[in-house]
Amino acid sequence: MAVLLLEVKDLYCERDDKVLFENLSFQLQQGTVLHLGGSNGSGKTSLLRILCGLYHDYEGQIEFFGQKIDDELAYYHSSLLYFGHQVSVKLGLTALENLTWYARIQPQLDASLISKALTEVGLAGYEQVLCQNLSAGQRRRVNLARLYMQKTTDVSHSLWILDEPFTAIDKQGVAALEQHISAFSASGGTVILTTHQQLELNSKIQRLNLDDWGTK
Amino acid sequence: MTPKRKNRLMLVLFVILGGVVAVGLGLYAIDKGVGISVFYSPQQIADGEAPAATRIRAGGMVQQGSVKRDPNSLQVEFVLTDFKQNLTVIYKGILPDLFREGQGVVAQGQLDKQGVFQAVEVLAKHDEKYMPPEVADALEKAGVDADGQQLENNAGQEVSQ
Amino acid sequence: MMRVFWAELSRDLLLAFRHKGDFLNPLIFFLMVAVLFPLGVSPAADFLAQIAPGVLWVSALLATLLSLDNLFKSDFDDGTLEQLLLSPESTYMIALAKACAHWITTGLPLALMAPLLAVMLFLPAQAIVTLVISLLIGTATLSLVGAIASALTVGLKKGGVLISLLVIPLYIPVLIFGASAVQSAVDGLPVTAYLAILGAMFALSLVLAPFAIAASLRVSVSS
Amino acid sequence: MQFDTWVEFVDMGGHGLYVWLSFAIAAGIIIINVMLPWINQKKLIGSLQRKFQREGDLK
Amino acid sequence: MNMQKKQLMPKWFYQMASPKWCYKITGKLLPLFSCTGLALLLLGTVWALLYAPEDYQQGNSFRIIYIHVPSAILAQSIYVTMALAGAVGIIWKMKIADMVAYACAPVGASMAFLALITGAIWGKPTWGSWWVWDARLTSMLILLFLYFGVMALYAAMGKPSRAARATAILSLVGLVNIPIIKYSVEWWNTLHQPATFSLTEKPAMPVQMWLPLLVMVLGFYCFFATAMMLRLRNEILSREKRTNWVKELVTKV
Repeated sequence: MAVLLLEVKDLYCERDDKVLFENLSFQLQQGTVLHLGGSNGSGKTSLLRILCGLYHDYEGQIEFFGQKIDDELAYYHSSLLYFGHQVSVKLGLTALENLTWYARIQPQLDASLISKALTEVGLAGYEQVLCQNLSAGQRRRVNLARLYMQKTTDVSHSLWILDEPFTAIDKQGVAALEQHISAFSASGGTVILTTHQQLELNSKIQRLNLDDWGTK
Repeated sequence: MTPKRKNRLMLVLFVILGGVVAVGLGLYAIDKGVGISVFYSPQQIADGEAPAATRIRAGGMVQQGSVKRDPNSLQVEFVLTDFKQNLTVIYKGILPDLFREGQGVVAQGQLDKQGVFQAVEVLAKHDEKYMPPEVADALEKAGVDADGQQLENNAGQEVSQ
Repeated sequence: MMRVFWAELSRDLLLAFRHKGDFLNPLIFFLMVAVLFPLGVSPAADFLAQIAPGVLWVSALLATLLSLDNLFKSDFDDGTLEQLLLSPESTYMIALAKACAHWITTGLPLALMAPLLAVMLFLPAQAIVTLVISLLIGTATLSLVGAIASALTVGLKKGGVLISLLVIPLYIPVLIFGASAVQSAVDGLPVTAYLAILGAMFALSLVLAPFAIAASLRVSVSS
Repeated sequence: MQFDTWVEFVDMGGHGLYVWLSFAIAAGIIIINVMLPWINQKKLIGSLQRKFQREGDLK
Repeated sequence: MNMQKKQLMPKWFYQMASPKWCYKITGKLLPLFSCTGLALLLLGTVWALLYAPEDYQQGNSFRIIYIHVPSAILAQSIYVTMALAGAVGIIWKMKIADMVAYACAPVGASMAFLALITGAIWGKPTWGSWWVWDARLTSMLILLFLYFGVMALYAAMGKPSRAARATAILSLVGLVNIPIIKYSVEWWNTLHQPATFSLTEKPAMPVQMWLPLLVMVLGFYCFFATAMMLRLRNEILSREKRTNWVKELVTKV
């Protein structure tokens, strides 16, 4: 059952003359949640961006289903959803327009699920509101709605990379999101996330603390 | 064919198409002789091709024996020729060292009503040939220039005959 | 492949439509720079007619230059640029769509407004059609080439001045042929050769620039 | 030898200023281009030596 | 601490070996190029100033050609070198190629500047003007601007690996643009004579004139190699300062 999804070998990265991590290797099986820990500046965001193929200043290898991610980048990206620090929604567009655009540039998202997704993140009725008129938490929810638009056909190949997904989200929102992540991993999806909150998931959780891998 | 391969093929075709269009248009432009009229020859000026009352550039050879210097001022008058037509040029100022009779020059200025070219700048156009003076003298005596061609003054004489 | 192109193009156009300042500012700038010449140099009609081709082209070039800074900045700041690069779709098409949107919001209005300024600068009437055509083709090249510089500097704090430094040397051929075309039209000489060269430069930048834009965006996002 | 006297050589047939200026600027640029990295190398090695010494002391 | 850890990793060691090898090999080549360069430049200068005949039209101001032409040739070939090194750096992810491209830029810019300034000095007595908006002068000026752009971008980027990729893209775009610039300005305005040296044609000057020119061109190339390698070595040292071999090398001196 346990199929190897992502394998990281001998990763090395330094920033501003400081070694963030070296000799970092780990494997990630389908259906697991990797909780990435570490103090501020330990390189969590850098690692996530490296894993997305956005940041290239590293040495070592990252393989997705046994293939180097840079060799099959388009395939890898069609399985990946990344949730970064920034709001990643256009303030000049409505929630609906933002998500429609996302569905068109990221084909792993299903445009027919937009209204359902907006309801799930508690934004029902806000479809036609420009994002600049939404609160910071609501803007993040618009972005999080992408997680509810994942096409269900290929969940076992999907990887979510979430950088502090719970920031600016209220308690109920966090609980709902945790539940969604659990459901996703239960159906075979794989998640890598960072958070300073206590994770309450019913999934297989793997932990990695980056403080153990760099120079102090 | 997988969609990915198809996309890649489309992209390659698109790039090739763009390249072909660019080359085609470039060749067309060269065929049309773009940019040849960087200066007007006396012939073109005599034919009225050069616009009047705007600043233009006229280029040609300084005719042998045509340079008249005003003894009281810096004014110089000379005849610019392309061995078909002549153009009188008047210029006030210091001429470059390379300015001499039989030498190619480009003058910038305006045609006046009498058809005289009032130059504001005279530039000597020098060619890519360099040689020691003795060699040049020897060649001149033999009546050929560095390429072994007949010297211009001979050609000029032909025209004046 | 075309789907992502239209998605990106329509989004950028919608945003520009909602943020009218983004595309009105270069237009107003174009108008104002062109007005500076009669005021600063000489209002004499024959003199202005003489310099009009160059003045109009230089002003259009500067207006385009001014608008380049914003091309990728807002996408970079709000994180949608990295989401674009995470799209499995072709980055080439995305880059092309961005440059295309930039041209529609700056180059196209500039070219359409140029006849008005041409009249103000006493450009002979026979040159106006050539002016518009040369600006239409030329500004498209400017958008494509400028997008490269904009993509290279998008992650930098002081990108604005740097863009001009990077892009002006690359803009010179377009300026030379564009202004020469208009000048030829003024002098009553044939202009097709100049327009063909502008077209050749456009075709070349249309197919090659998106590669450079895409590569530059990857470099800029990887910080 | 093209010049008979020293003065003639310096004067260069009236073009002395131009010729000598060109050659002087060329010499200047060449020397700067070689000397600057050379000096930088000395500085760099010096600073690296100090750095390694500090690290060695720390050990 | 860090160092010892790295030694345990053979992969690191081999990747570092390339800059190390390069540092060693340039160390051996440097004296060769610098001595040859110096000798050629001195020989060429003496020859150019004392023995080369004057020109029948321009007299002695012609001697400026011995600086002007080599620097103009060099300015262009350094640009090509820089762009190609950048391309190699991008495609094969070679650190050394990135550093070569970085080391080229200032030398190339100073050569373009030298070609321009000697052109201006030469233009005064021959054309009668310090500066004319002539095709070749203008395209050389644009080349200088391209160099400035590359250097400014490098300075603004900060992190070397990122800066290397960004400047490589820019210099490649500039490389495509160079022929376009050249033809555009050539069609636009023309006063300068055609190229003095070309590979296919017999030079349009007698042997006693072009031989010293050839010596000067070779001397300038050697100078470029010297200056570039000096810069390259500095760059290697400062980027590899955390490796063992640099530590050994520096502490041994």
